[in-house]
Amino acid sequence: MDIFVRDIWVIPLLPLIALVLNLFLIRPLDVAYRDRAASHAGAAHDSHADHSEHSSSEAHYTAEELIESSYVSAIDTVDGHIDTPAAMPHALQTAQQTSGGKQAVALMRQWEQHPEHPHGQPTVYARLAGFVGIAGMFGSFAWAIGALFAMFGNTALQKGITIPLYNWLTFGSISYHVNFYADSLTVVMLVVVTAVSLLVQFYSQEYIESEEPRGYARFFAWLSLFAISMMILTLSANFLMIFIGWELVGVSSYLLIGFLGKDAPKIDGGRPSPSAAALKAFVTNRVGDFGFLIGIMILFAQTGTFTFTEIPQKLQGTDVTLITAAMILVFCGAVGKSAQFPLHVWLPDAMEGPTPVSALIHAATMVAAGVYLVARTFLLFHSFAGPQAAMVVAYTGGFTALFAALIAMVQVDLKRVLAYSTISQLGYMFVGLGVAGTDGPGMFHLMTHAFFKALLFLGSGGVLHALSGQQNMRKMGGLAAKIPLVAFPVLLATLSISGVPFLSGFFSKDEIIAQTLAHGDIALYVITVLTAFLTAFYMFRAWFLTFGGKGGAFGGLWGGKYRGDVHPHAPGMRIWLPLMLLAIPTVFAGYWGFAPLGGNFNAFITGNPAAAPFDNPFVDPMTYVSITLAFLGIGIAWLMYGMEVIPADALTRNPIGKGLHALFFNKFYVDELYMALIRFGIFLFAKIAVSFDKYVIDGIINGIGSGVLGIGRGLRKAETGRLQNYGAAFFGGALIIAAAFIAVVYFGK
Amino acid sequence: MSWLLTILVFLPTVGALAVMAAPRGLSRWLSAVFTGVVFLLSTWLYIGPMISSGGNAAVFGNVSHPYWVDQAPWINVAIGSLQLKIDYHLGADGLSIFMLILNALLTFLAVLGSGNISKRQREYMALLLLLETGVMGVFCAFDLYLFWLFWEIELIPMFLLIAVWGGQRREYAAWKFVIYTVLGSAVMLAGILLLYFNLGSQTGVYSASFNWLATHHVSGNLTVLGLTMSSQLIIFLLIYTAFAIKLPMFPFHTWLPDAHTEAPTAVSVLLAGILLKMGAYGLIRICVDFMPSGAHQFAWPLAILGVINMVYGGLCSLVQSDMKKMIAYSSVSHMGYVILGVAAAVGPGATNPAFKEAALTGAALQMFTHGTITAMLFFSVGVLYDRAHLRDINAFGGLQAKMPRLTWIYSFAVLASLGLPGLSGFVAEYLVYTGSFSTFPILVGVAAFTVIITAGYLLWMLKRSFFGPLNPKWNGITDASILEMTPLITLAVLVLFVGVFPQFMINLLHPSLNNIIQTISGAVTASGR
Amino acid sequence: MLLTLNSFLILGAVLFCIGLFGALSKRNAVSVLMGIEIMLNAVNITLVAFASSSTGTAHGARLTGQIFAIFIITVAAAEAAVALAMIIAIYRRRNSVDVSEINMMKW
Amino acid sequence: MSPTLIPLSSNDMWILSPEIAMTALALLVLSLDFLIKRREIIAFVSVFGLAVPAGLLAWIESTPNHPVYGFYGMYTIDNYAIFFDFLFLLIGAGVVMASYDFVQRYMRSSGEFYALLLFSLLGAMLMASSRELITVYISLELTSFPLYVMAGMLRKDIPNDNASSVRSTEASLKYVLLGAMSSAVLLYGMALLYGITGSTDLGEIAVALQRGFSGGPNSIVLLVADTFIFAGFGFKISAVPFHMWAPDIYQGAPTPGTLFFSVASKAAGFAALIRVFAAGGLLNAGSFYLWGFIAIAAVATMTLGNIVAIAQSDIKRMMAYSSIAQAGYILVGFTAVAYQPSNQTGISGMLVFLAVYVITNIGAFAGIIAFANATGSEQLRDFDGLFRRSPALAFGMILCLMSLAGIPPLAGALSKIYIFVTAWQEGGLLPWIVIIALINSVISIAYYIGVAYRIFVKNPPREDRLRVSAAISFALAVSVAGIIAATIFFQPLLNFGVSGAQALLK
Repeated sequence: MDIFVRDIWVIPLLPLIALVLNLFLIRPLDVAYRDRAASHAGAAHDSHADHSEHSSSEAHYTAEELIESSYVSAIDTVDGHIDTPAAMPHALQTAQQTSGGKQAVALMRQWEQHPEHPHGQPTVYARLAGFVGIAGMFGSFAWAIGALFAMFGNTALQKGITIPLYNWLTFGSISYHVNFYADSLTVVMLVVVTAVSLLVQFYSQEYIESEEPRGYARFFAWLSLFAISMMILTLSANFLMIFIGWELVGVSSYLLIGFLGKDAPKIDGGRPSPSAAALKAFVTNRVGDFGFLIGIMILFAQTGTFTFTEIPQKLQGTDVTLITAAMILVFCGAVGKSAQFPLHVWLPDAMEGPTPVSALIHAATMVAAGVYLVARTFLLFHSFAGPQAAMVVAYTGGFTALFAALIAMVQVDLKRVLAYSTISQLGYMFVGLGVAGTDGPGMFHLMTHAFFKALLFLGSGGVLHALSGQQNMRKMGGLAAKIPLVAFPVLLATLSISGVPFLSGFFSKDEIIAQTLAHGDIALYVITVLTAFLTAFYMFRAWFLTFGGKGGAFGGLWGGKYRGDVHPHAPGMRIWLPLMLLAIPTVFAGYWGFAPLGGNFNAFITGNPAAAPFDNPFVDPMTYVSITLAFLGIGIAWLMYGMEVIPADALTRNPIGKGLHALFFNKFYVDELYMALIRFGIFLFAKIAVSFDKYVIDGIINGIGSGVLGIGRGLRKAETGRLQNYGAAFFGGALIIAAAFIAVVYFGK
Repeated sequence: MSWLLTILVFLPTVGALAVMAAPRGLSRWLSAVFTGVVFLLSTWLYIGPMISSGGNAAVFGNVSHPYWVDQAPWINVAIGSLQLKIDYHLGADGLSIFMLILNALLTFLAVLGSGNISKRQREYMALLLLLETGVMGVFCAFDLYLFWLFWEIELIPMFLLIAVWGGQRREYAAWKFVIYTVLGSAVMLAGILLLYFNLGSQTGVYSASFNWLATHHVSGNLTVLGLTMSSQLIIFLLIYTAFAIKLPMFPFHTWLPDAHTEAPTAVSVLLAGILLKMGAYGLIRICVDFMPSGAHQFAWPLAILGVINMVYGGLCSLVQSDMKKMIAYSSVSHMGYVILGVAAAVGPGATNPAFKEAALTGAALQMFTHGTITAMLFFSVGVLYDRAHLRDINAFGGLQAKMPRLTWIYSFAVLASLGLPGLSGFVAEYLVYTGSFSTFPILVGVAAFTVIITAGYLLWMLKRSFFGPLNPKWNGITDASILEMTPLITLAVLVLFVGVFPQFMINLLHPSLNNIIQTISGAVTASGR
Repeated sequence: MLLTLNSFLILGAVLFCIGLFGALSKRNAVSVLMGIEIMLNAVNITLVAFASSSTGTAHGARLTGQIFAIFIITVAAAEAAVALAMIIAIYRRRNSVDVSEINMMKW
Repeated sequence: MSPTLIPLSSNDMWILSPEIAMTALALLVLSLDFLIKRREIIAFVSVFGLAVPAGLLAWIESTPNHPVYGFYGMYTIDNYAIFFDFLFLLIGAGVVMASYDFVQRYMRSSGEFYALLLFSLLGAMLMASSRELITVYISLELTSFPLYVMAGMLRKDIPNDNASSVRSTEASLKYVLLGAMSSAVLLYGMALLYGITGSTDLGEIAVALQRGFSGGPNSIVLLVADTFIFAGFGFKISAVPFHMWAPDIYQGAPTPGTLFFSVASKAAGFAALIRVFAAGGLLNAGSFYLWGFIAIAAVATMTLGNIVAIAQSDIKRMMAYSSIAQAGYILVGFTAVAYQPSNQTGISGMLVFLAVYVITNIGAFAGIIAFANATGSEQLRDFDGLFRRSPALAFGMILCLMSLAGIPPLAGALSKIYIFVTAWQEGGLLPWIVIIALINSVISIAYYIGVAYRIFVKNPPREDRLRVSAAISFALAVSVAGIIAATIFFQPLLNFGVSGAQALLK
């Protein structure tokens, strides 16, 4: 069994193979095949279509591109408006010929949002790409499971082994190694990553098929790339590797967020384009990386090594303040990647990516990387740095948890609610890492959260799929009856995240709340409990708005009035099956940390069999406080949105409520603040710099140039053309020189 | 004499003459053949020693004992109090080989990538070849006077290339380039003379040969305008001025955006890929190695200027609307890494010389990295420009739909440029950061801000031009052709390879750079600072 | 008053200055030429004065200045010939020998 | 010692033989002009006739222990003189070749022009060899008179420019009058020098000055003499402020004449200047402050030349300022000589620089003449796009201009480095002068490359091919080959210059 750990490099290798195959073999084939098909279709189009002789070939080409493949049998145009798909190409042509680009674009947009937009089908090669990606992922998942089982009961392995790969660089006594490191923490993380990745890839087959069939193969390639990056990050043995993984993850995320290269329909005018969201995500992450990098450099400069296992030995005797500063800077990276306040702004926008991506990256895995980083360097935070470092972690997490929960309460976009909920839950994890004596509670919540949040996102993806991309919860309602196979697992996950007992979320969240008390930090306790209440409320608000509503079964819990205008269509097996599979850990994963049943997650994750298991939550009276609050939250949501006995605007009618609502709804205006900072800070500086170049430096250079030329033009006039002037200059010059010569010789001394 | 270096330097000149003599239709092929042959020969610089030594990287030697040497007496005069000796002394150690191969490769690719040049193609190709001669000479001259002579050869070809084949403001850009460059080389000559005669009078041996200069350093003070400074510092500053202009270092950088923007694609590639490296190479090879204690004294200002370069260039890039100008300013920013790395290598502190070597290696690698990656960026923009005749970032939009190949490779270049791990840019930047930090913690902290700005402007540009909805104006735009993709893919493979296996490059550089580090630490210890 | 060397030298210098003034102020090219001739003759006076007062012991030292002067006279004659030829040439082309008008080429 | 007539020995004739041959050649050409109508024969004789004095020179030079002095020390044929003599012969050949077509087209009798040229060269050769003030003066005038005439020899207007012959006459008149004025000043200086030293022999003057005399080295008369002599030669070499004639006369004279002025007159002026000042010991005058004035003159000369050259629109006028600037660079070398009179270094720098300057300038002017022959224009703007009308001509011209600008690795750059090195190594304030000179080189780039820019970059006014005759192509090719050869084989040239310098200061 040890082989699963010793050769753990297999895990990233398999997706790597899939990536290379997809990128360099299958995708080119796919493209070539499509091109051929397109030209075929173009020919067919030519013969069928009855367009006039004089239509330019370019316009024809454009129209053809826009409909992806031939879909034309008849022409039925109503000027500038499209009623049937068949009318589209001709309408476009007309628009192109008559009024140029603008109208064509408008039509194109309109066309893309048309319910009968022909998405086409991925080619056989594209499907192959999907299979290859999934196969690779499945291999990795199986290997990770193998590694997990190899670790069970093997304390030596749990403590970790280094798997050297190769030497990247060496200078004298310092080395930059490319090494893997596997311990229980790694393996848990890997299992989460591979499991969620596998299911998401499986799910994506159907999802992407309808969203962007042309990018099918590319999408799977990027998913594999992401998986590899995440595995490198997880398996890294040193700060160099983790930074490499860190950045690669950022890039994969960038590529995947921006994957849908078109604008989605606006909701309340507030949604950015995917490419803008991708940009924002990457740059915000870079802000965190900036701190992370400096933190790494401080540690490296102090110890001369990047290796996690060596740093503690070499840090002995180093100034604690310096280490504290370094660790806080390292935590900056985590703040960026895990979307904690103040760098949380990218995550809600990242929801513009395809929903499977949101589930995989922006809920379950990548955003957990920050948590993983702190867990990985837990020893440094708690044993080497001053207490301030852990405090910063805990309070950042706590504040963010509450902050995001407040925003989540009032959002109307389904995915945004989930995004803020993710931010909030990540805050919990940091609280756990900040206050607990081990990285157990934080990692435990990471694991459980990964499953139920992935489930929630995939569920929301199912909804979006059913509603052709509609994300506004006001246009939903009662969907549980229409898509029960999606609704049921989502309900389980919603219960889990709300902290309903016996579900995984309950165990992990409650452990963290308990740790804040154990740590004696009342403020954090209040924050976390309050957040638990809010979580239950907003999650069920979302549930009722989406799946339930007045008139549904069980008092509006299941089904109800549908407010949308798109006819929901039931998703296929490839969508609901992963949901069902994810429901399993959503329910049961929590028992790994449930001591009465023998679960001792803490011992496993720390590699220390003697480590005390998490306390049995049902013994601790304080637990019932949070359970009560959770049910209270659910209850209020039920009353407001399920049964609608309390009007939804009950609290926002008064000015204070209205103001708060606006504040929450606008995310505390953080985005606006940042935009202002960028515009009046960075861009102002940039413009000053450019002006400095243009006016000062170039001014000097050009000034010298024109000055010399000017002097030349002036001196030129001295040549008057009169020989007597020349003679005068000659004699005058000679006399002056003679006089000066005499003066210098006689008076110079 | 091994003749290989001589052939490498002058074969392009022969090529230029051949191109001028041959019929017009042949010029492109002929120049491709010549640059191709030069490139193949240049790889022997690496392969040859590797074979002969059985793979021992130490064989490349250092500045005092380079592996490749071509030497012949040229000028030697002793009259009155003057002793002047200028040898035709070419040499190549790891650092030189590195740059020579890069130059040969990029020139070759530039010739391949000049398919769009239809105006006066013959002259264009001849000038490219002439340019290659000059740059080759710079990278393997092992006599300071000879170095200076080669340094200026590049001037005229580059001037004409910009002035004839450039864009709208080519005249202004070309002249600015010339003024800056000539000013720099004049000051450098003053520095060289000062070094030569000072060292000569101190040691009694008048020689400008690199192996002499690397082992004997000027000492003592000089009084200039009533200001007494150490001789090394003065000489360093004089010679460095030329390199600072070439690098380019703030505040001598304003020629670059203009030159880059106006130059034709392949010339921009060479400007960024090679000509800027002449400055970096000179800084490492000459300024640091021959005036170690001068460099040491100037380390702080140098580091500050490097950081200014990084941040300032980045900020300027942020607000450019011209794609090439943005890349040009990004060059300014990226070359700041070189300056910072070198400053850290010569700077105070850092008890462990390994850090300094890491920083210096980072700086040297940044030369390669920036050369290849910026070349990719320029080639990509060139492809776009050839079709659209526009470079305004905002004028495009959604090109991804029409140009998937170009988008793919351009994104690759952009990601490499912003330091994506696994690509060579990361290696260099990471080495510079981690190596420099122990010397200049605060400055490096400020410099690290660049990682954010870089990501910002590059990705923002990508977003505006390539992603998002397609601007219908470009409905008819076609994707990059295979010929256009060739240089891009070649470079991409290289960037990826070095990113994953940097040790390959480091082996080549290590003997040279390690020797420099030892020189520095020796000098610093001797001066008691 | 005894005529010393200095007297002749001063005469030469004054004559030189007079010639110079003439050469620089007269507008007629022939007058300018005459001014120059006066300058040359001032040099001759100086040379001869030096020669006659020379105490030089070298071979023919006392004669040198006079020989020099004779050469100068000869050369000056040739010079005048050339200059006058040019003046005539310019007069033919422009009907004027006013030197202040001869400024086609300037700047 | 009683004055006894010592007969001239065969030695004297031997060392004078090149000049005698030169005289014969000039006379032959002059008489051929009467006898033969075929001009190519005259030109042919002029060029190949130069082989006789050259052969004699080479013979003398290769003879071991050949006599060095003759005519009672008045005349010498040391390595310094040989260096210049060869240079002058080279100039003769180059100018005749370059001027062949021009002379044939625009001048009434080509024999006259060549004869004058040869006489002028004869004067220049004598100038390099004379060690006595009277001889210097006579040879100076022998050099100058033909120049005055040559300046005015353009009798037919060149096409497209119907004022060219008037300008030529004007140039000639200006030249002769200003030349005469400068001679007067020079003579006055010489007279004063003779007065205080009692001799016109440079060797005896040096001895006298060294021995001391009334007033000592700081005597006002000596200072004035120094200044006036410098002014007189400064006119020849067009040093500021004695340069003002140059642009007008360069512009007005027929282009071959301009070429000849720019090289022969300048080289001869320097030959005499160095000889008089170095061999005559004048540099020791004025408590060695002389070097400072020379330095100022050098700086002023090159700066003014370069800056005003930028603003020119006529290429000959631009070349005039260019030649002024080049004289400034040579004066930097002379500053070094003045700074340390016992050091031959600076002189060697000047010689080498002059040689390269001569070769290069012949090439550049050959290009200008060729262009003028083909288009009838000498305006800078007409050079636009020359590269497309005649690539070879354009290439040659660009190469020569780049060499003049001192762009490496051409010989011009090497000689410039060398002359700067000779100044730099003297120390003191001289490095500053060199730095100013370097800045000047930068400024000079503007107009040299400016011409190259026009030639290569700009669009030609019309797309015809220019026809360039064989003779001038040959001159240009020889010049280009000379530049390249001087680059590669710089060392022999250097050795030649060094031996010349060493001969001057034993």
